[in-house]
Amino acid sequence: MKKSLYILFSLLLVLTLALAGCGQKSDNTSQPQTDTNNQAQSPNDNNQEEANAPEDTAPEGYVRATNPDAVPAAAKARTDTIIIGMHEPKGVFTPWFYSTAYDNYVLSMVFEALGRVDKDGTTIPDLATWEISDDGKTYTFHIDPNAKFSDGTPVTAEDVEFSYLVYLDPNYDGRADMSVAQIVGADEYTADKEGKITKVDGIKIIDEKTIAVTVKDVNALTLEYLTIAVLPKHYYGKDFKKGDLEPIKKLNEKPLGSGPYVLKKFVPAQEVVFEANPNYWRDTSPRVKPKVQNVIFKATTDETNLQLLQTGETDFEEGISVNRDNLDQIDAMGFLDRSMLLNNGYGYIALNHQNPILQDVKVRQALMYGLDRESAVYAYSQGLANVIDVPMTKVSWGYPDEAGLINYNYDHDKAAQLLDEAGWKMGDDGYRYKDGQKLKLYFTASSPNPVNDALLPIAKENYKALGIEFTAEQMEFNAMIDKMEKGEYDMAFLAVGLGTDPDPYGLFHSNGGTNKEFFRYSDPKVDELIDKGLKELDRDKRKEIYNELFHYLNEQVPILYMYQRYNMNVISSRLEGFEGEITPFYDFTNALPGVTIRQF
Amino acid sequence: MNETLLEVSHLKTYFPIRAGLFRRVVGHVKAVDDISFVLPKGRTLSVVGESGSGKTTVGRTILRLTDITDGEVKFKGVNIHKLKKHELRKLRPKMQMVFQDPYSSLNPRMKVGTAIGEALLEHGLATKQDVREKVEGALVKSGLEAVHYDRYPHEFSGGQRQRVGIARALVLNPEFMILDEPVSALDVSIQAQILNLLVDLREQMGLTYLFISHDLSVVEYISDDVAVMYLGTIVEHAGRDELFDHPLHPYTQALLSAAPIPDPTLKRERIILKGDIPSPANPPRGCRFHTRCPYAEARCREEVPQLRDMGGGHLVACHFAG
Amino acid sequence: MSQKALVEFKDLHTEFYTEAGVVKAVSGVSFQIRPGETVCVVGESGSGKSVTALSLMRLLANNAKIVKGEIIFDGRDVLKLKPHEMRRLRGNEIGMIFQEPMTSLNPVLTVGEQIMEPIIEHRMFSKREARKYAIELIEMVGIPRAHEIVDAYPHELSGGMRQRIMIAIALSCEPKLIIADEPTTALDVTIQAQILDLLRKLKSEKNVALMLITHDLGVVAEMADYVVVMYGGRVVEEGKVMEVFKNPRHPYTEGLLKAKPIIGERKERLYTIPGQVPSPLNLPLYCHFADRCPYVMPVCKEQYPDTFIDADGHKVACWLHAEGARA
Amino acid sequence: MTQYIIRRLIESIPTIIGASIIIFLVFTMAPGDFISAQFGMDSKMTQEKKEELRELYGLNKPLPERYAIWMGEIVKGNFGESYLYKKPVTDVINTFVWNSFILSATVLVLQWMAAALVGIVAAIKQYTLYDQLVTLFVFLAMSLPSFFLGLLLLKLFAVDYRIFPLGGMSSTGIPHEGWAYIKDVMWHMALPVITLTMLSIGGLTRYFRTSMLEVIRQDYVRTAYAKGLKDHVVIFKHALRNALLPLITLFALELPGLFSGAIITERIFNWPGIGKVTLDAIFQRDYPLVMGFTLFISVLTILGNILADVLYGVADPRVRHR
Amino acid sequence: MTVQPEALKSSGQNSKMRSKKVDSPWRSAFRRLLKNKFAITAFIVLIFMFLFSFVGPYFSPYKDAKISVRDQYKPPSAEHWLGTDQLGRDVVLRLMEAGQISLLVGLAATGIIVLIGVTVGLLAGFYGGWIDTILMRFADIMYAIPTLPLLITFGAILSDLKFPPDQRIYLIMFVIGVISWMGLSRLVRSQILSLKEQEFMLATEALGLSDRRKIFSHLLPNVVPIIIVSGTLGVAGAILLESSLSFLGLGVIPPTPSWGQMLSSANNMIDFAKRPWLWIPPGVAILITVVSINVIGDGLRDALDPKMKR
Repeated sequence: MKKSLYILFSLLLVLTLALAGCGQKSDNTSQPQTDTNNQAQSPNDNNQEEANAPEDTAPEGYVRATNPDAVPAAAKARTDTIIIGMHEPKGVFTPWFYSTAYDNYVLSMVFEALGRVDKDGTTIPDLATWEISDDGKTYTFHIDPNAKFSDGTPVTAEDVEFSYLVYLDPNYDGRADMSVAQIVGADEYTADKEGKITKVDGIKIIDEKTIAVTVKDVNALTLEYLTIAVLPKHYYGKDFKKGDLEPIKKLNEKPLGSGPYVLKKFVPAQEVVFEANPNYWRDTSPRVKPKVQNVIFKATTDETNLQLLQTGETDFEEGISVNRDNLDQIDAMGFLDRSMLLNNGYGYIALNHQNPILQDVKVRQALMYGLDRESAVYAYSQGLANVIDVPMTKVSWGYPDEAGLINYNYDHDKAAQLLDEAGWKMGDDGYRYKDGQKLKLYFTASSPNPVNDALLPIAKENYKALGIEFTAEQMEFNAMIDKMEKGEYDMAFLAVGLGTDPDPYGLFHSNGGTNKEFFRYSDPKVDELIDKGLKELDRDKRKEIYNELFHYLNEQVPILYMYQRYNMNVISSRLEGFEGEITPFYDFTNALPGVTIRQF
Repeated sequence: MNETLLEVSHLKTYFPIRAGLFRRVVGHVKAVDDISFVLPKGRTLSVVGESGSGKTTVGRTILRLTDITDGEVKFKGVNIHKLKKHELRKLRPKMQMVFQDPYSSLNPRMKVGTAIGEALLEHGLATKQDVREKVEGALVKSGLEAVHYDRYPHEFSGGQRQRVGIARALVLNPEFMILDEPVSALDVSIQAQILNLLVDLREQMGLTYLFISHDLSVVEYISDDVAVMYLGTIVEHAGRDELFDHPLHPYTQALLSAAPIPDPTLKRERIILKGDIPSPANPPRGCRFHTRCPYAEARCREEVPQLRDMGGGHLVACHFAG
Repeated sequence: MSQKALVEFKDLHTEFYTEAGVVKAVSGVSFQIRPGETVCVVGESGSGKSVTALSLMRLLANNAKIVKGEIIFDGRDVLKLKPHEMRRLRGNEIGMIFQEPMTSLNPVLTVGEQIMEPIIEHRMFSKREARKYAIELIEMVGIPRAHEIVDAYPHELSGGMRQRIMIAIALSCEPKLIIADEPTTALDVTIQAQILDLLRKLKSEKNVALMLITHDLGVVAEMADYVVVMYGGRVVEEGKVMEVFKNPRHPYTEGLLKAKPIIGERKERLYTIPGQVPSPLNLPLYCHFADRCPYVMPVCKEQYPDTFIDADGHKVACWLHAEGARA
Repeated sequence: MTQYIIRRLIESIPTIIGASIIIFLVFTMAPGDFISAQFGMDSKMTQEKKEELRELYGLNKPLPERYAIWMGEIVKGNFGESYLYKKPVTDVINTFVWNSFILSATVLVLQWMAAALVGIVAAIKQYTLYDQLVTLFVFLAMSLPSFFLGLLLLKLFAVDYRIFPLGGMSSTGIPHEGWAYIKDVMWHMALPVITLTMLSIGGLTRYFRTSMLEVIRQDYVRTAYAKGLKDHVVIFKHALRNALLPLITLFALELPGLFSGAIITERIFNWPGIGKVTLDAIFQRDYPLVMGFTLFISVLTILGNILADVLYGVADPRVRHR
Repeated sequence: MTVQPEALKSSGQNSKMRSKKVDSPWRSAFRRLLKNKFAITAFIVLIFMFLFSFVGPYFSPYKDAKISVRDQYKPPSAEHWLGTDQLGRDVVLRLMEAGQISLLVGLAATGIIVLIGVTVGLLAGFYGGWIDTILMRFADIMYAIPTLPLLITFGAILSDLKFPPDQRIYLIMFVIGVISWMGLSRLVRSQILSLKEQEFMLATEALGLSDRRKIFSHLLPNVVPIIIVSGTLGVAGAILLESSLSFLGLGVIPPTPSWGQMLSSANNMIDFAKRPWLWIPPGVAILITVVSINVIGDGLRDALDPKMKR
């Protein structure tokens, strides 16, 4: 018996040591390249200090590898194949029905649209050129005469019409909402479930290569709405009957488009294999015939995506989290380029404006000042995200002039003073009261979420110090959304991804989707400015309107602005041609055809 | 004759056999199939038989520990199986039972004192204050000691446990006790002690016993009357001396002859029965014993023999008896 | 006794190591079994009779140990045999029948398989020969329809038939000795009579020695040539069956015979041996029966009695039989 | 036997209906729905569009009606279309379930082999040092959370030593055919299999040990020794066969586990199994998929129960189902 | 092939009976347990874990949940024996506080499992008939539905009930309990069924005892051993389950820590490689706690079920 006792303890001890040992050893093994690369050593050695020193400037943009020759052998051996790691696509590879960003990457490989978004976020011609009538209501598209699908058939106006009709189908259950484009006759078409109406009045085929679309009202976003992807009717719509989309869904995993690649094989949750489209119809920059024959999208996870690059199993990882640890690792490996760009979106704390407490702008400002957002953001990103004071991304042309913006740096006293002004006086129990009512706020947080993990402890501490009874509850995302829909919350952390256009209708207009459903914030001035911005087609004039809007929102804080973070693509240095070709609006798939593999 | 304490008439206890798609009852194990007897106060009736004869089921059905299928059991004129649950519970102390297995008949996690006393409290026959006294009295009466009150069953030997079982029944001051093979699990030297104790208690307390056993030598010692059971029916029922001296049923004769007698000088010509006891689920037609009976004839295969009085209350169910 | 003993127990001591302490289950047992003889070992629970038999088979539990003594079987000291030699003995030269026919047969194997096993193992029969022989054996032990029964599972048979199968297994390799450990205790009287009858018949046919362990004096009287009475892990009396029954010399044997009700005697009151069967834990150093003995003398509580032999070879371990102990 | 199976199947219908109701309630009553989960934070999507989608998916109908529609279709064999994958639920399940199956099946085999071995030896050498070491190892193996054990193994064997791949099911970009493909998959399976086996081995080993210890004490094992059989014959033919009987239930109950996927392990090792898919479906409120799959597993569990009893009847001649 | 001298079953003997001490089955089980050095060691380890978690924080120089982001990820030092975490909190203190939660979750969840499982098993086994059918069918149904979906949705449903967020931890315990009682109820039921076959239960009927007495004085004490054993093992299971829930983001809410939550927040390769102080301590804490509990459970099984012993 005694012996076994001894063994129990020694085993535990050995185990503990073994675990500890592994931890230490891996410091070396995980950076096997360090000794071949002098430069890479420094970040590794100093990372402790660096990590703790707040960064003034983030190492933005495209950073080249320091030791391009260190590409792992496994990658070197793949001479005509690029492997791109990302989260798994679901296999819904038709533009009508896809729902994840990863499915969308697949779509951008295979399909082309009437127009596309340029590097700066503007919509430019792709399959077609267009002209807008003087009243701003009729858009006439001229399809490129050479355009053809990967099976060799030409792209026609009929294909375009068909592509619209699926969106407008009464049984269409995809995510896109074509009704916002306000095409003439579209609502009637959609409302008719019996299939009597087979044409949309506002969509007119003029000739084989020309199609005109008429909308009811002038809107700055109409072009964006109308420049949809074009799908071959002879493939998807062979027996198309209005109301029956099942045959189309059956082709979800077998897309056919006019894009530079064709999908060769899809293994769910594992990989999507592409081949260069042999019939690709053009070869002028930036749309060129693919230079590398094979591209594979491989499903990877956040836990191991960097390691996969390291072993050479992937050449490119979409969406590596931006934090100091990852940057250090990437730099240490030496053979990786990274493209780190500001995210086109931001994180914020939603406020429920149905709660009278939060209707007071002073309280809202106090909540801004009284929260150490810098620390929370720092803890979450290791200093690699920017605290923001306006609800707009810096990458957009709509970003306001920074002069005159209020800077809500953490200031406990100011927050306290604002609360005092708002009538919330400190009670004896350490909490503030107004008219006998306690200052209580309830935070719903989705989980798992690394921001909440960092934010909640800090908010709890900060707000307690301000005399706010702050309670937080973490729950599944859906439960949080549900509570927010029901208005059973005061604060909630959320993040938003923005489109190419700076219009913030959904978030701040009193009729905006998110606002109406969750914040219930209503300010006539905001509504007016947003409406005005949408009616204006001239960008410079719109910029002015938005400048005013965002300055106003900066002061009003209808939601608590948190941070704007970075996105990062990490690229093996054996791939050339990505530099300068990726922007927040312009993802890697745009550049892919032009990319070449550096051979060893 | 004394007053009748227990009257069993046409008692049947069947256990259904279910089979088929809907678990329909496709047959019955006829554990007890139409038996009747009368037990006068103060006498001891033994029910003797081999395994599968239904003797244990008889005991349990009389106490309504098993549901009756047909017939009636009257205890002091009251039909036990017609009583409501609470009425039955009130009657229970009057009819007690001692079980066969001294190991499983006591709750291993209960002090024997508690086990003996709990029914007293439950029936309001003792108060919390005097329960201990009464239990200790019962312990002493059963040949144990008062200090055993706080012991657990595992500290006792088999014989002592059986004494605890007797004390548990005794303490309620019953009039009638069913003793289900009370000594068959005990060593010979202990068996005698328990049998003597039972005889003594019967005399002291004027008890009436229904004694269930397979051991004829024990039965002969303790009984006034004996009923021999075979496959759910009584084949012979008589006073003890009459039965042992003049067994009329071939089965009784075989039983008596098969019992080993500890006398090596005695060289008997034994009747050795052929084959096994048939299953009570599917008893033979006609006389149930005909499959093993050395004297069986065609008639036995067809006709069920009824219990007949051969004189002096000696009942036997055999076509050829007498 | 001219014949040489087939089995000889010499001062056997077997102990069990339990939580409660060391149990001296058997301490100093010596007796003999001659070829073809039936020896009944009789005693109550805890007397060590089964442990004696299992010591011979070396089938004791892991916590048991034979601490002293010899068991000579057919000229070999069983306790010194190597495991594989011991295996040759079991089933082959010594057959064994247990008390519970319900549990002693493997429920998932047909009885045929179970009979065939030792035949194949020890007598090198082919499967087919073994099966043929198994059917013969089943017939031999008096089970009809042997061809069907050979493929039956134990649960399909009655208790008596199972015990017959156990006998068939024990006899299958024509052993020199059969140990039957309470073979009829679990059976009904009428079946018991059948089995005893069968055992007697087979024994005389095959001329095999039988070590019959029982607590039932009736069975002893019917079967035994020679009786060994055990109490508290020791032999207290042994002798020829007639001697022991006619003239029991140990107070315990005497008490046992008197305490058992006998059919036809109709005693008014049974004789009782007071007290309990002793626990094999903490047995006293003096006579184990002294605490219950009606004739107890001071010496009985001082020293364990020697064994005294009378002229007929009737042995007893009791101070009453020491020279001049009783007037 | 056939009748027995049919009866059991019929009897299981109420259970399945009950399960379907609970499954339906559990998932539909969970806060949120597919539309909120998918588009709740899509600031571009209008409330009208969301309501339209709810209408199309039938999510705004009253619960009883939704249940009736769902069950009605299932009875017709139509499990509906997954919202996430936009294809029939059965297709989605079929796509992923086999990946999970090969993982779980391998684990099952390994786990049973190891547990049998460990259990047998522990039973033979009860309370020896070996037994205790095995016990300790088993406890250690089962005492870490699955995600932690998985990550630890991943770090040690895939990141540090690079013996095994970093997850996934096959190597990307190197098309393997035939045997090479199988080898590639096996190589990828190693770590998840080790993780799952370590986690599950504990319970089974203990069961095996207990069962063997129980059996090894039985009279028939002693009989087998008394017949002079070799030790391994006694252990494997006589003891093990009987020890396995109570484990049959365990085995049959593990069958649904073959198809249900190991959610956490699959996630960590990026294994394209059904577990990951279900987790996603739960979080995304893909009702047809998650309810259909859960019902599928429930039915499998119930079938597993029936299978357990049937297998028991096959393996144990004492149990005969009629 | 155990052969016992028969009389061992009844160790009672006159001389022994006169000794004064009451040898209840509990006491003898306890004696057997004391002899199991393995289990005793585990017990001491477990006590240590309790003390560490519940008393330890009083000796810590750091205040509860003190955040200092700029001190994040400090390696172990004299100041912080096990370093600091992402928010600069002392890992030792976190470990203690997490221990409170994890141990509490284990105990409370087990309490609920035992409560439901025993009640259902007892009622079903004792009354039989349609009560049994309904209860056991319900258990079958619950058993048939996979655990994790149930947990996730139960958690979500219950979080809708305006539960005070600080007490959500109890919700987790409750949910773990509510979905894991079926095994125990089956166990209890089968035990009750076999107890009902024992003659002493027949005796309770013959003595005319009430159902209440039959259940509480006779049946319950006899199922307590299995309840204790499976309860003990349940504690270990619940601790592990909670940590898995934390991994899926369904466990306790930060800043409340649990060992599982600490582990899962260090679930990336970088923390694994560079900051072992974040995951080794909670990992080892879970490991030795769960192993200890399992060893104790195993020891209890042996002690309470003498059949398993020699």
